[in-house]
Amino acid sequence: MATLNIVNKSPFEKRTLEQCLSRIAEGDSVLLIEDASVVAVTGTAYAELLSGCAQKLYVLSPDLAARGLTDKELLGTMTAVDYPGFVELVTEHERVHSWL
Amino acid sequence: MATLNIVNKSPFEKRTLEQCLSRIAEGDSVLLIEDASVVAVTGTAYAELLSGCAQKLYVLSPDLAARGLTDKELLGTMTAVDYPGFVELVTEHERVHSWL
Amino acid sequence: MEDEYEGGVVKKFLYVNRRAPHGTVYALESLETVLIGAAFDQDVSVLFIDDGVFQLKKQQQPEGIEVKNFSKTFRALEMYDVEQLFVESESLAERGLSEDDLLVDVELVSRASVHELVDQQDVILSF
Amino acid sequence: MEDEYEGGVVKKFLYVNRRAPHGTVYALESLETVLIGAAFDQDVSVLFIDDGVFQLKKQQQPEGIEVKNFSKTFRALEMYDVEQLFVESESLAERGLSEDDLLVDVELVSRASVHELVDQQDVILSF
Amino acid sequence: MKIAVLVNEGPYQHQASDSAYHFVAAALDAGHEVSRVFFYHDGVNNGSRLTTPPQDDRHIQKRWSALAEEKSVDLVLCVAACQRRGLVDEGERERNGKDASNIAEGFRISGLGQLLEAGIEADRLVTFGD
Amino acid sequence: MKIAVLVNEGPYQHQASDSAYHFVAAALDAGHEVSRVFFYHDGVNNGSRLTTPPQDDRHIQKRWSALAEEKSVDLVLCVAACQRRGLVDEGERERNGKDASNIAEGFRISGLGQLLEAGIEADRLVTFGD
Repeated sequence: MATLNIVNKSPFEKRTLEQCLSRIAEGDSVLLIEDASVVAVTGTAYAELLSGCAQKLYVLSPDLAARGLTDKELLGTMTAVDYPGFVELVTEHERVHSWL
Repeated sequence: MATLNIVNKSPFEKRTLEQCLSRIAEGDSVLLIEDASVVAVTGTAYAELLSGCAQKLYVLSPDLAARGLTDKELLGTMTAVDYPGFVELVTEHERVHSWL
Repeated sequence: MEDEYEGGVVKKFLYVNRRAPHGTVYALESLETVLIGAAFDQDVSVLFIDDGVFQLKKQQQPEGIEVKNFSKTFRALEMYDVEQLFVESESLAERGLSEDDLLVDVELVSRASVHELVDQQDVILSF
Repeated sequence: MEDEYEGGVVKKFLYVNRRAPHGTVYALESLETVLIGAAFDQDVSVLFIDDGVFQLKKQQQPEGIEVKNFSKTFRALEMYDVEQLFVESESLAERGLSEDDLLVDVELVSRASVHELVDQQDVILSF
Repeated sequence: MKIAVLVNEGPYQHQASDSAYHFVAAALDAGHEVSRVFFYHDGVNNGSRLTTPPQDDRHIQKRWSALAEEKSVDLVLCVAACQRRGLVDEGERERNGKDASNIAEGFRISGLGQLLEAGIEADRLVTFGD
Repeated sequence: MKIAVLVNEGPYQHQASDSAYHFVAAALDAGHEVSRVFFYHDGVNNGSRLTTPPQDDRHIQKRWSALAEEKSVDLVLCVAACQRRGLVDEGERERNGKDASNIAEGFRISGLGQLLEAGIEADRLVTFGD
């Protein structure tokens, strides 16, 4: 019954990421796309929050690369996916919840 | 040399209000418009932050009324203005900084 | 009637409203979609969290900004068989609001239980 | 040349960049306005705070999302006599970035001193 | 699998429309059926044939129209959103007494029912917005 | 006092365009000069004459056009933003080989220089956006 939650805004700008994380199930997944990708890496003020998540965390790597960040700096709890991987996540989960 | 700072997003949604308050001068003013007006009243999670501000705080009353809130519930530190009052604030300050 | 659906499939739809009314068009459009969706005979729930709870606030007076007071339409939802309106308690409390401030009867849910509602859904529409 | 200005007035313009590049068009448009504004011989400063600091991040590779890598243009700003680029230290630190991560030489400012920069300006353009 | 997509923002201002396009292209490449892309709110602005982006930039409308032509993706613009924003096909032009139309090849204007139908008939609905 | 206004969002989606209008109207009522309203980014979508909002809703484009006619406010749409979003006047139509135009009465299309000029010449610049 797991949900794929998509967050597209930087948590430095909007509260969406925290608002999402405070409400989703443990077995859910979260995919960071667009400006949300900036917190997929180590060293940010959100590293601790994201390292302690029960959920599976993914980041869209073309969005990460566009912002000058690389897969090598990823948080240990974060998995990078490309667009085909994004499509797979959608099909593998029961439903998609875009947190806009 | 005072600046009129305008914030238009709810701090429950975006971090703009805090980002603005953390950087402006003591003699500055802050005008809450549009969705930012929802924190001009008592009882919200932002009441304490806004009650402790050194700056002069204003809220655009037609935006407040549109959201079912009234001038009567205003924080003690908050002054309601209408559109003519908004125009006066613009002319009375040296410059306007819209925090978008 | 283009806006009817004869396929016989009934899915569970959840509308998620997270924004204050009037600052953006989403609150108005969400209500519009719920009303049009009523003709499709689906199983519809509407969830108000975060600033979305302001959409149900009593005494909205948007005349001063020259926009329609569509909040009254929430009272009509019952006639359209949309009776499952959920509001998150924590979202109300953070905004200094209580159930008495709301235009319609709602079912209160806790933040920790929101995912139980979501887990039952087939389709989630975010506004 | 429509984009020149002969009025003789020189004002202090501050461009405030607060958003990450690529998620919205603002970073690109800010740079465009700075470049066009150069012909107007005004006193221009550019401030990067909050997610705006990502606009100056080295090694941006937006090819995967099929948008232009306009970040290289920041290196050209010097030729246009726009040399006053200010970056807030706290914004960098919160994002795990340091001056070495940036494409161009900048002047670091503290959060507490941002208002001193703003206080000197005539016009503030927000992106 | 049958996937439907909802696009809530116009071209160039937000990445939403780009993300939606790349997602749809990848889904088609993976052999899935993209049954419908529904453009809602400012999303309807994706369907104007009057755009002329810089030559070195992507042409967002043409990219969508090519998907309609080459992959038969159904591109639907919400009629009420179109009326508020000035997206007009020949039928809307006549109905509303306008002197021009601006909708691009491959897009059609229809009601919100098309979004609900897409939600009912597809296995997944994926939303892109601001 | 001479006031210039910058509008960064289109009609109906965000309140920005409404707020800008009410501010401009109040400034004019108070006897100030509103030297220019510059529409940038999605803001250029305010200038389409093809909109048909619901009859019980405000007509945002017509409200702006009336300000231009009755109060001689200079309404300028950013040309580069127009090209990306499909806002076209007769000159742009010919230059870019388009088959229709859609710009409304009272608006004109020009360069970003008009924004900078407005910033230089006005006593205050007030920005409305998302």
